[in-house]
Amino acid sequence: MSIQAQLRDAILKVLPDVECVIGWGPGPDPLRNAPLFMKTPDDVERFEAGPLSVSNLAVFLQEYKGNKVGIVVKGCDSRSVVQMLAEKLINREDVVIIGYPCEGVLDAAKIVTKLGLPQEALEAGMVAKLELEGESVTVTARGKTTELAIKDVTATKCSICRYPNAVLSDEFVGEKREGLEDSYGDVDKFLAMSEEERFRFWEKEMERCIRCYACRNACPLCVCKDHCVATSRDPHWLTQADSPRDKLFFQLIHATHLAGRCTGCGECARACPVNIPVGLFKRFMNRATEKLFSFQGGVDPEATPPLQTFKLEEPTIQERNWK
Amino acid sequence: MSAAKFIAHTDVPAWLAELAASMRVIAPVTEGGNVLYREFDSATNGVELNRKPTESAKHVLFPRSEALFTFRKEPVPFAPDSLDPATEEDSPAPRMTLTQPEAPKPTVVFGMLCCDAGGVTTFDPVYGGRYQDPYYLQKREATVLIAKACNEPLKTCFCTWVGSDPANKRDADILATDFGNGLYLEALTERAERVLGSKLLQDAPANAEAKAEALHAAAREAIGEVPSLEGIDNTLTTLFDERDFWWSHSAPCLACGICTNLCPTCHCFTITDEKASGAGVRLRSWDTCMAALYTLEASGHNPRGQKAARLRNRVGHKFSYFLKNNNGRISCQGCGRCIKSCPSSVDIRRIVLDAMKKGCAVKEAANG
Amino acid sequence: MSVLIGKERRIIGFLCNWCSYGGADTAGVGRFTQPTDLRIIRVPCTGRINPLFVIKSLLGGADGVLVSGCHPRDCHYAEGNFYARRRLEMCKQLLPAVGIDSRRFEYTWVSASEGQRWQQVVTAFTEQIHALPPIPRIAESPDLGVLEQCG
Amino acid sequence: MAKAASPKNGPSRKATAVSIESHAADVKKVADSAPAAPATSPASPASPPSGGPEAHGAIPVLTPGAHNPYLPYVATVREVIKETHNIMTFRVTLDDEEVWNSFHFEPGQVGQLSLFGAGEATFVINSPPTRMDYLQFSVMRAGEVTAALHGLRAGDKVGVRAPLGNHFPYNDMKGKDIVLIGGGIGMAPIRTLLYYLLDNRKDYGTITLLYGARSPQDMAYSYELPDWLSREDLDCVLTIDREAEGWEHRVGLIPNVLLEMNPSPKNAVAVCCGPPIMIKFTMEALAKLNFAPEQVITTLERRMKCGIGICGRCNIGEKYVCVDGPVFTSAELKALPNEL
Repeated sequence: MSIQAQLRDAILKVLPDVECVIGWGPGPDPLRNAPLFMKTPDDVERFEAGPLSVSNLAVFLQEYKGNKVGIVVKGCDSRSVVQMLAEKLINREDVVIIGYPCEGVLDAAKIVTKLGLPQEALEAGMVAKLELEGESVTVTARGKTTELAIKDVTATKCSICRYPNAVLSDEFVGEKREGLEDSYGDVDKFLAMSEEERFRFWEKEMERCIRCYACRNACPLCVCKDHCVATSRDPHWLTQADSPRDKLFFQLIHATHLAGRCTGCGECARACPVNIPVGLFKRFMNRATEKLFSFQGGVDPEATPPLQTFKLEEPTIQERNWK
Repeated sequence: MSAAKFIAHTDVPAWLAELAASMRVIAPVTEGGNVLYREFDSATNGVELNRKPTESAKHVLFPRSEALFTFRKEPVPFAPDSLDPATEEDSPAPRMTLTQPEAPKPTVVFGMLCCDAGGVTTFDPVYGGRYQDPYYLQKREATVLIAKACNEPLKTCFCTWVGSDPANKRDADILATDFGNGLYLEALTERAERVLGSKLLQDAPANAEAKAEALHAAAREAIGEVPSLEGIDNTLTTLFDERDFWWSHSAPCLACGICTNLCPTCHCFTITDEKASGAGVRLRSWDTCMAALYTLEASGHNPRGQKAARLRNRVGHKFSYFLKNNNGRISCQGCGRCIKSCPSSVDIRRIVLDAMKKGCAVKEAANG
Repeated sequence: MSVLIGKERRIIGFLCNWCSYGGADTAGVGRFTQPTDLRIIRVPCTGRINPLFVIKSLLGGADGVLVSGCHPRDCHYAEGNFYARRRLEMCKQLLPAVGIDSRRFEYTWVSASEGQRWQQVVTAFTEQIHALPPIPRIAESPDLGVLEQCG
Repeated sequence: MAKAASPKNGPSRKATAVSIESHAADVKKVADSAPAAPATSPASPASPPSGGPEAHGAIPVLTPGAHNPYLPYVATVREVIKETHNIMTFRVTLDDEEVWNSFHFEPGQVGQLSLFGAGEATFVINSPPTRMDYLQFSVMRAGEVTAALHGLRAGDKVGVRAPLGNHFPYNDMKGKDIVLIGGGIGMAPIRTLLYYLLDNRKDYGTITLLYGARSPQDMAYSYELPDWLSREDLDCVLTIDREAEGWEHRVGLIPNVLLEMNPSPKNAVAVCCGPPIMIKFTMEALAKLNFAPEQVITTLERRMKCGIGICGRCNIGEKYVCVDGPVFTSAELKALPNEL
């Protein structure tokens, strides 16, 4: 039985006990799934899980606080759920977690590049058909059909995924997969640029930020949302001017607020409509969190986030010596 | 109105460079994997006409932020006599000087999508209606819009549903049609003449009109079947209190502002002050009805505190309220950006079609 | 006004009320010579310092930011500086991601009696900032030009 | 100050040549055919105000083409009155004498009061147009702007964008018995109307005022109460929510006191302003007293920014509270989507 069929069975089993089960269903174009909120067995018929199930559904859990819901999670999504549990943002008894081994999700932009058609002539929306079979994906665009290996077009986060299986689940279907290594190569690569280059890189990138705050709203661990300092006047951290400075500052606010909490699901960057690599700030923070506090967000629901605690002596923190 | 013109693709950069000598030239350019409407740079000549810009061109007429005016408190001139408390009352009060921004530069937007030009004409009655908004109207008057007929609609495009067209002649000043070797330029308004004087422009070939029409028809065809949205305004009013309808459609919504920010017709803004010591600026900047803060009152009351209420208002504005205030014109231009860029795949077409279906059911139930 | 106009750098110091502000005072009373680049902001505790104070200062044009509080285990509020140590270190780790030299931000501990140490810290930090070029300025909207004129 | 709207920067007449396909064009034609109002009197409406239902909300009070509607008049605070622990009243005059001398508004119209640097917020002008010594705004401390406004002192400069919105239909109310009901800060718009009616006393029947607040200390305009209570031509009833020492008037929530007062709906109009919850229950009480929805008038409050129907946030369905309101009859509200 396919993973998808097994998941459907698991969902049907959970359905009577919950307000709804959050999973994925067909999206508006063949390249992606859309979140699906299942209340009836008919809804479950539309459920899909696989390389198109990109979005992290944990972002919706807080809206249901106090009502029991089911959620289908990939490994990375499960870490968001775990971190939310660790921070008591949701109650364990309110959520039924259905996990499966994730083989990676597709990155639409990579597919577009791989298709061999001239880049400028292609929009994601032009893909007419997409079929998944085994390790390959067959894409039809502009009357041309191309077969690609899934591993070549998965999201970058999938190629460094340590936790492809749900780290916490009430129901788990399928065979667990091996995790991969993450050596923060992207961070090192970025640091290879000079300081000035890095600074000007962000200045240029932020110029096109439209301040839609999708990076914030797609983040399962951004808890203020409706009361965010980004638009509040009291406190007044930011002006509403179309300034790279204000826009960069917001990204740094987001990154600092996620310090020691971020689980690296990458939704902030995926949500960005103008492709600003905002996930990079959090990658810096996550590496520092691992280095300083040997902590990874969203792995242990009992763990205290490192910035909510301290040690009397901090052997890993190298303080400046003024002598 | 001047006769139709033709310009070879190879001459376009030179033409834009010519225009740039006396005007601000905005054109779609590639930046960081996106196509964005930006100031044309004759050094790079990078105009991108084959892809659809990620964002609309509304920022040309309605910048993401703009200064409404600056204010400055003029210091009271020092008068030794006034140090006496008895005479302090009589000393001149500090003055507050307000300064408005400079008049906008003449501008041309080259190669904008017809749906983006349509966005501009939905702004017009809002910004030039009961009250005249000088900031918008001055830019509008100073700007020539050159739209390019769409030759390859995306899967998310639905302009024909909402009374527009991939090659509509209602909205822009000039309509350009891509003949493969160059652009066929039809002047649609008098404003067009401001940019059609160049020697690089040739007279249009003899069969051009028919050829353009065939291309337009093919694009129209590519969008496919056009469902009827007859009576959508009243249908949405009928569905206003259908909680489940709005709840289920808004469930995947992240309440971010991608849809409103990319939309060519969303025109809402906020006004905030920034100040340093004795001077400052009153800014107007884009705002989004998808944010809870947008309607939050100082008392803490929020008429649209739930994201379902906010989505209902956005869809309601585009497909109902705007129609009632503007002779039945749907404000949505069917550009599909809100669908294409939505991280949660919320599809406004599905909401509207469901509303049509559900509205019929509700009416039938009421009649039967 | 300093005699070093033109040469002076803008350095912001966030000092806790109970130790380092006193330490700076002690240094002043003791007439220890100090560079004048530092502008001091007094805060109740280093635990009150939001890392965004540091980032906003640097993005706003400060060439350096110095945070100083009570020595660990000496916090007036028992544990404020323990939390601060972790937060501020994380903040320091983030700066390279933005392309800001992490030497532009330091945090340390100076007690109210350590006038001498305060002098050392300020002098060393000011020298460190002077060894770096002025902080790069990020583009701002022209709409805010009027604020810039006011300084 | 209004002269700052120089021909160069102000909206040129040309701007109106923009092709617009909307009913708004009709409004514009009226404005175009009217003699261009001088830039210094932007407050003169394009057509004389009638106060009748047809003009209800349809008057472009800032003449299109004559003035930048975002540019406030610079005004000076003349007097500051501390009304209650969280309400302050500001009396201001516009600095430009020419503008001030020709300034006109209607009872119930609002203004955007701004402190430069803190921002703008909407308040009703609660002095009556019949007494133009100053414009009076009463501000309850609630958010960032109101907190800043509470720091104002006499002599300080503020910005005023006014008049905005529609007004009480005082012409339609002529010859009728009037029941005014104000709760808390909602007394501000009632005060404007009260003074307007008193200043045109012969045009109206009996006038009853019911003014309620949480406690005697929460009652704004306390210094005016003795006059209101002693007037022959006004029946003034005061109430507080709970018993308080030394209180000689009614005790009880406004809707209950109103039911006890039992005003006759015959040839009467009720005007009710206050917090949303008070309006809700007072409307119900008025319905019980057989007031028809057309006889009940209220004012709505919404978060507003532009005040001129453009920025979008104050809509209820296709109506904008800032230009189609803030004054609505109960009947009009019933026709709007349920999004209060």
